[in-house]
Amino acid sequence: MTAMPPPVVTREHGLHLLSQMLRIRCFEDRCAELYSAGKIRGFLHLYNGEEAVAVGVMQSLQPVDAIAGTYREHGHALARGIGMRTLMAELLGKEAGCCRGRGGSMHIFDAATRFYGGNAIVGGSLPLAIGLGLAEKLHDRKAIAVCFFGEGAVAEGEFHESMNLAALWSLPVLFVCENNYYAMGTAWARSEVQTSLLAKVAGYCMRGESIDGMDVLAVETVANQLVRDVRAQRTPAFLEARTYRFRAHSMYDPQLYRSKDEVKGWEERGPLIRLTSRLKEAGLMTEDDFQRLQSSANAEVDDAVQFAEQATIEPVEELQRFVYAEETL
Amino acid sequence: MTAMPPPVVTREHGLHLLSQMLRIRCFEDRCAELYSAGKIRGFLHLYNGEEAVAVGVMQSLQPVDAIAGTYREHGHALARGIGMRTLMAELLGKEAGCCRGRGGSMHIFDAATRFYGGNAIVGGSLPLAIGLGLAEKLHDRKAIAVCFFGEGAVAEGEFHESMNLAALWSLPVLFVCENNYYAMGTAWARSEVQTSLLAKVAGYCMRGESIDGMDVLAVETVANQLVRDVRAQRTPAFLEARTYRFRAHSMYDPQLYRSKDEVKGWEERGPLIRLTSRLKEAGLMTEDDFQRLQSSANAEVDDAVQFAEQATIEPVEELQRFVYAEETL
Amino acid sequence: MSAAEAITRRTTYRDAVRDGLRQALLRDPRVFLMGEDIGRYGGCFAVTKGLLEEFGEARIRDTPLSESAFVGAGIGAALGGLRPIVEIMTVNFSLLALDQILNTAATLCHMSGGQFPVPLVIRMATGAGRQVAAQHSHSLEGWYSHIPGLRIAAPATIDDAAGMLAAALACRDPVIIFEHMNLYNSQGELTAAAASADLEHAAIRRPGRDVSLITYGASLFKCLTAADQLAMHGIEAEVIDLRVLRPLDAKTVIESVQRTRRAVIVDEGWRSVGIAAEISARVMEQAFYDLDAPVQRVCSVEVPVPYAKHMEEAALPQVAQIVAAVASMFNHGQ
Amino acid sequence: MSAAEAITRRTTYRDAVRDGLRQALLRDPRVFLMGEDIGRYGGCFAVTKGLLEEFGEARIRDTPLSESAFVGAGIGAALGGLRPIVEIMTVNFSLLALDQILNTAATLCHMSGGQFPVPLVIRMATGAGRQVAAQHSHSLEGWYSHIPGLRIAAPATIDDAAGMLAAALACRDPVIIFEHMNLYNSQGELTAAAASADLEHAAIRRPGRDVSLITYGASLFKCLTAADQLAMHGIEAEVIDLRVLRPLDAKTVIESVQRTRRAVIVDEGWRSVGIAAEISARVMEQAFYDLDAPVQRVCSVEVPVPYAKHMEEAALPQVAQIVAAVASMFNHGQ
Ligand SMILES: Cc1ncc(C[n+]2csc(CCOP(=O)(O)OP(=O)(O)O)c2C)c(N)n1
Ligand SMILES: Cc1ncc(C[n+]2csc(CCOP(=O)(O)OP(=O)(O)O)c2C)c(N)n1
Ligand SMILES: [Mg+2]
Ligand SMILES: [Mg+2]
Repeated sequence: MTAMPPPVVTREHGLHLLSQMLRIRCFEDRCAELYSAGKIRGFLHLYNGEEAVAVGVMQSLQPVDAIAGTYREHGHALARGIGMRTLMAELLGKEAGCCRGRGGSMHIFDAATRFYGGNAIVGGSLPLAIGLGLAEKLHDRKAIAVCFFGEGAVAEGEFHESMNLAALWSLPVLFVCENNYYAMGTAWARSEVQTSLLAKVAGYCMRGESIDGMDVLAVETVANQLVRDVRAQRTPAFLEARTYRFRAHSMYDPQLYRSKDEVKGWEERGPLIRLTSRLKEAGLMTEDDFQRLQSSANAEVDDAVQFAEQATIEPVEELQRFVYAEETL
Repeated sequence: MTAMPPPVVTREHGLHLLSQMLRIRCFEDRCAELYSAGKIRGFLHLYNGEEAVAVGVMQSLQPVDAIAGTYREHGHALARGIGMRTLMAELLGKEAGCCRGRGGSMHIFDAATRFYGGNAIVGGSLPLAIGLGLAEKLHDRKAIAVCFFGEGAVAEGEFHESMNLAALWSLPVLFVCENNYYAMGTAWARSEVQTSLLAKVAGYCMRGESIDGMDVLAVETVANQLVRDVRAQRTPAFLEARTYRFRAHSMYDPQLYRSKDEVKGWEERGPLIRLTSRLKEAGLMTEDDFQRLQSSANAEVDDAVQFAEQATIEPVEELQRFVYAEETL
Repeated sequence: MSAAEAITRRTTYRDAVRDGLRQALLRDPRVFLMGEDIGRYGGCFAVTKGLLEEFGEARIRDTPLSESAFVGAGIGAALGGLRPIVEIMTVNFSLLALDQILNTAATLCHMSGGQFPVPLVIRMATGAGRQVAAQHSHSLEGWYSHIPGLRIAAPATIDDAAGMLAAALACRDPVIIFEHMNLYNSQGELTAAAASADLEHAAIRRPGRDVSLITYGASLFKCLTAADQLAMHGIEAEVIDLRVLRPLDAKTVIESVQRTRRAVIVDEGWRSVGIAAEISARVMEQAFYDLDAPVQRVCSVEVPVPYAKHMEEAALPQVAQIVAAVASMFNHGQ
Repeated sequence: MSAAEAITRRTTYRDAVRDGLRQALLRDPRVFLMGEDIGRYGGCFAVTKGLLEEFGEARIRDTPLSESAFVGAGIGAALGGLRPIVEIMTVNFSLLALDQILNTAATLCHMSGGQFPVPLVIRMATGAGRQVAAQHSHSLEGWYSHIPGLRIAAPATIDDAAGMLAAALACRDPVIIFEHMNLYNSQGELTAAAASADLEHAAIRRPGRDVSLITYGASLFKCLTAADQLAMHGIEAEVIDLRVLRPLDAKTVIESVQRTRRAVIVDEGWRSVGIAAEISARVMEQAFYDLDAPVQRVCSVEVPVPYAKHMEEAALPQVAQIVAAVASMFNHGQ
């Protein structure tokens, strides 16, 4: 999409990025199988095609930073460092899952990595991120909050309210809009009259950038600048990552709203293909390297599935635990 | 504020505009007295200082047009042609009131003039106006919907959602933002980081104008263009009228948030003073004319108060009437 | 085929709802549909599939994700003389529009002194049981029925799925129709009775003399199953489908309880301050002296509904609990 | 002067609430306030007056009109280690934030498997009686108490006005404190008991043997007046102030009813599917065999509250109705 000179990348870092994306792709594909097999249930929203966004942005984040996302958050969870075993156990509804099997695919939470979900209400995590940013500001800490959301959330009132609050109060929040051009079956241009996100962002006097979200190196570079500035200047920023979801919205979606050709066009520019050929062309990676990453991702997923399958379920007697917190402050 | 050549106005029309504004001013002042006397109760939000907006905009509207407003709507109701008697009776909680005394100051409704309130939830009438505009569009009628709201509503999610819907669907809706620079005690610049309303409006690709809302002729002229275009082109438009409320937010407000000088400065540029001196300077009105308009407004208010005082209250047995509509369709 | 002409035929709940929508669109040019993904996508539950093709974009309006604005626009459109049918994809998202529903739709007619009735129909899918976890499993229809000015319908049967919409459109009040997600695939007979579905009466779906099982929506079928099991133990349960949660047909309920002298209310909503509490209170007030045992409630456990299947099942009312509740009444009463 | 050290002194409910807020701000640097017009304006009901001057803009945060975002921000701030006290000016505007309250605040701890408690306090003014009409007169605290995961407090007395906030801040759950608008000017003694105000127990405000009047919030004073009138007729009413609507202290209620054998519930909320229904249902379930007469409810008429004074009065529960309800029980029972 935007033509920019290939950022410099070392072999090591290039392979790292690719392996992260491969892990996600491999995990998501396995989830689809497990869904067909009836082992994963409920709603399942896969991240295939969008891996470069989560992986690219996470590179600049520190353990102290706080993250909020949507129901399409497996990729973010993995890129953030939540263990694949606990993630898969969650999807299989097991007690070893990060939420004891209570959340499932749409509600991944992890206190250790400051991963605040996992929100099944479109736009619902934006105000949360404002509050997380506010906490950093009032505590006078140096962490930032990052909020991932789909372009569908932009039409919601909460987007508007949250953008204004973040800017008005100068909060260290990075808004990452994953514009995959569809909200379920509703094309972006059929939901917004102003389709330039940056024009919208101007309505809040907030710094914004729009990037090719299929190019992990581009995402990483721009996100890195924005994260640095948000952290240093304690002001919010906005990042639009133009991307595409390769699979159905969720597992129930016949995809009547887009053509096979359109999907195919985007697949050909997919983030894995893009980085793979770039690394190969630059002589930084061989086919063997690639195969090794691929099998290692597969092995990790195999292990996670095995772990999850063998894990036990939460005793039903615990149903009423945690409606209220167990200790007081 | 903005310097524009004085629009041409005839004596007749000039006096008409002035008399409309005087009626409102006089009505509002009397309301304040009646409130102190305990005859009007509940919340009372007066329109003093903002008369030019309602009066200026209403000039271009037709009886078929639909209007929605806020709790600060006496001026709009009067300018729209709702009888002063029924209005005053409403404020006194009498059955002869336009809502049988059930609505009071914040809930003026009148089917005959298509006046849809009267809404005490900030931002609450914006979606309503969208629907009224949609009805005109789907019915293929030539009417438009006009929505008055304070600048405080701009921060609400409903503003954002409604602006987008109106623009996306090309609805014949005129948004009139009465920017009186305060939402209760919150100054405009303390509630929005982007204080240019037109910059916000650009986020919805909507045509917008900002005018000196203390100059009724300017309001009338610009509103007239916008109304004409909305009506002809069936697309929405946005009008910011910069104005000021001379009185407290409601009757409970000690006004700690603004200085007496600030208020005084605005009063000196008030819509009545402005038009009066303009008409006099242009030789279109004498002091006698002015006194006549003033007394006629007073007399109308006297009559309305007398009517309202003498009117009877709704029988308490009717309390449960109209929870549901009385006839079916 | 209109509901009125219907010869009894087998269909699904989903198709019955769609049929109701089609008939409404055909019958009245003022009717239009508005909601998220009802057009191109074909509806989140495929209920509106094909309607865009048949009726066009003006009348089958896909909306952006703006629940408050498009519900409010429905109110405005109703005031402007149209007959909007607004779909909120599921009840879980309706909280975003609750201000418009409570403060405007439910209130306008009364506070305008009768000038502005709001003939608006809102449809939403409701309910749990599909492992979609805490934020997607609400059953708030009983909770909504707290609000004066609204009419709350909960069609459980195929006839009601097809027919209640016409009743909703025939009145000038805001009506919310809650369709339980788990019913869309259910099959049954669509009969001529669909044409006379009203918004007034509860229905006795199974007569019985020993205990009244009072319920609505998808729980109806759990109650019918429980009634079958109870019958094997010689207990004849009367099963009442409330159909409409507001205004409540207390008469049918009370008369049944007066006959059976015992009642169990079954509701997928959370127990406290739900519709089951209301019915228990009504029985208390109107049939206290007729009771042989205290009225019981079988409701959802008061927790956010968890994802894991065994936990979700434990959170929701099940047939065994209904049977146990009834059985305990007979033990106690004896 | 902290509630703990308080020597009994006369004050208003408004000042008692402010005192509670001040103490919290002084005690814990993580506490901050956020809401519309709480700072410069001094609070819509003058509750927060002076706090901006004392604690500064960082901790007394005026917000734009964005209920959903600033309530959600409160949740996020709580997760981030702060102890936010969010003011929603009145319950009437809280519907705009209900998605955040129900789908996030109330749900997060459970659905995250206990990882993310939400120690958030939300305060809102509630109630009718000031002729502010349909959209500004809601009493939804009973309705809110349907939601698992929330704690719902309704301080009626000066001690509770001052003391419940500390209890709310001492727990890690989302607590909503409903302050009835008509109480702000009420006067009374602030005593050392404020320091031990909890979020667990109902309180017997007047002991009596003949009937239990169960209520909360501003209606407490109507019940106390009714009890005085009943006493003149030889009926000794026990008056129970629920104080906390969720979780409900059913034990205190049930034990009282078991003693008095009669109960009337008084609630300014709409009657159907309200907290009064819940209490009636609990009594049905737990004290049915102890009752001499069916439990009654005195609630608001199910209409949007009208502006005109006589109509508003007719819509709300009044002392005469409470007295009449009690009297009717004795007539019937005899
Ligand atoms: C408030 C709300 N309304 C509707 C839905 C149903 N829904 C789930 S995902 C979705 C589309 C969201 O699209 P987008 O924000 O672009 O994210 P994407 O799925 O493309 O990642 C919709 C409408 C919801 N979850 N929440
Ligand atoms: C949703 C909502 N939040 C808060 C309030 C309380 N409130 C009433 S008027 C007002 C200020 C509104 O200011 P603005 O929109 O600028 O209108 P103005 O009063 O200046 O005409 C506030 C905060 C309300 N009525 N509705
Ligand atoms: Mg999308
Ligand atoms: Mg203003």
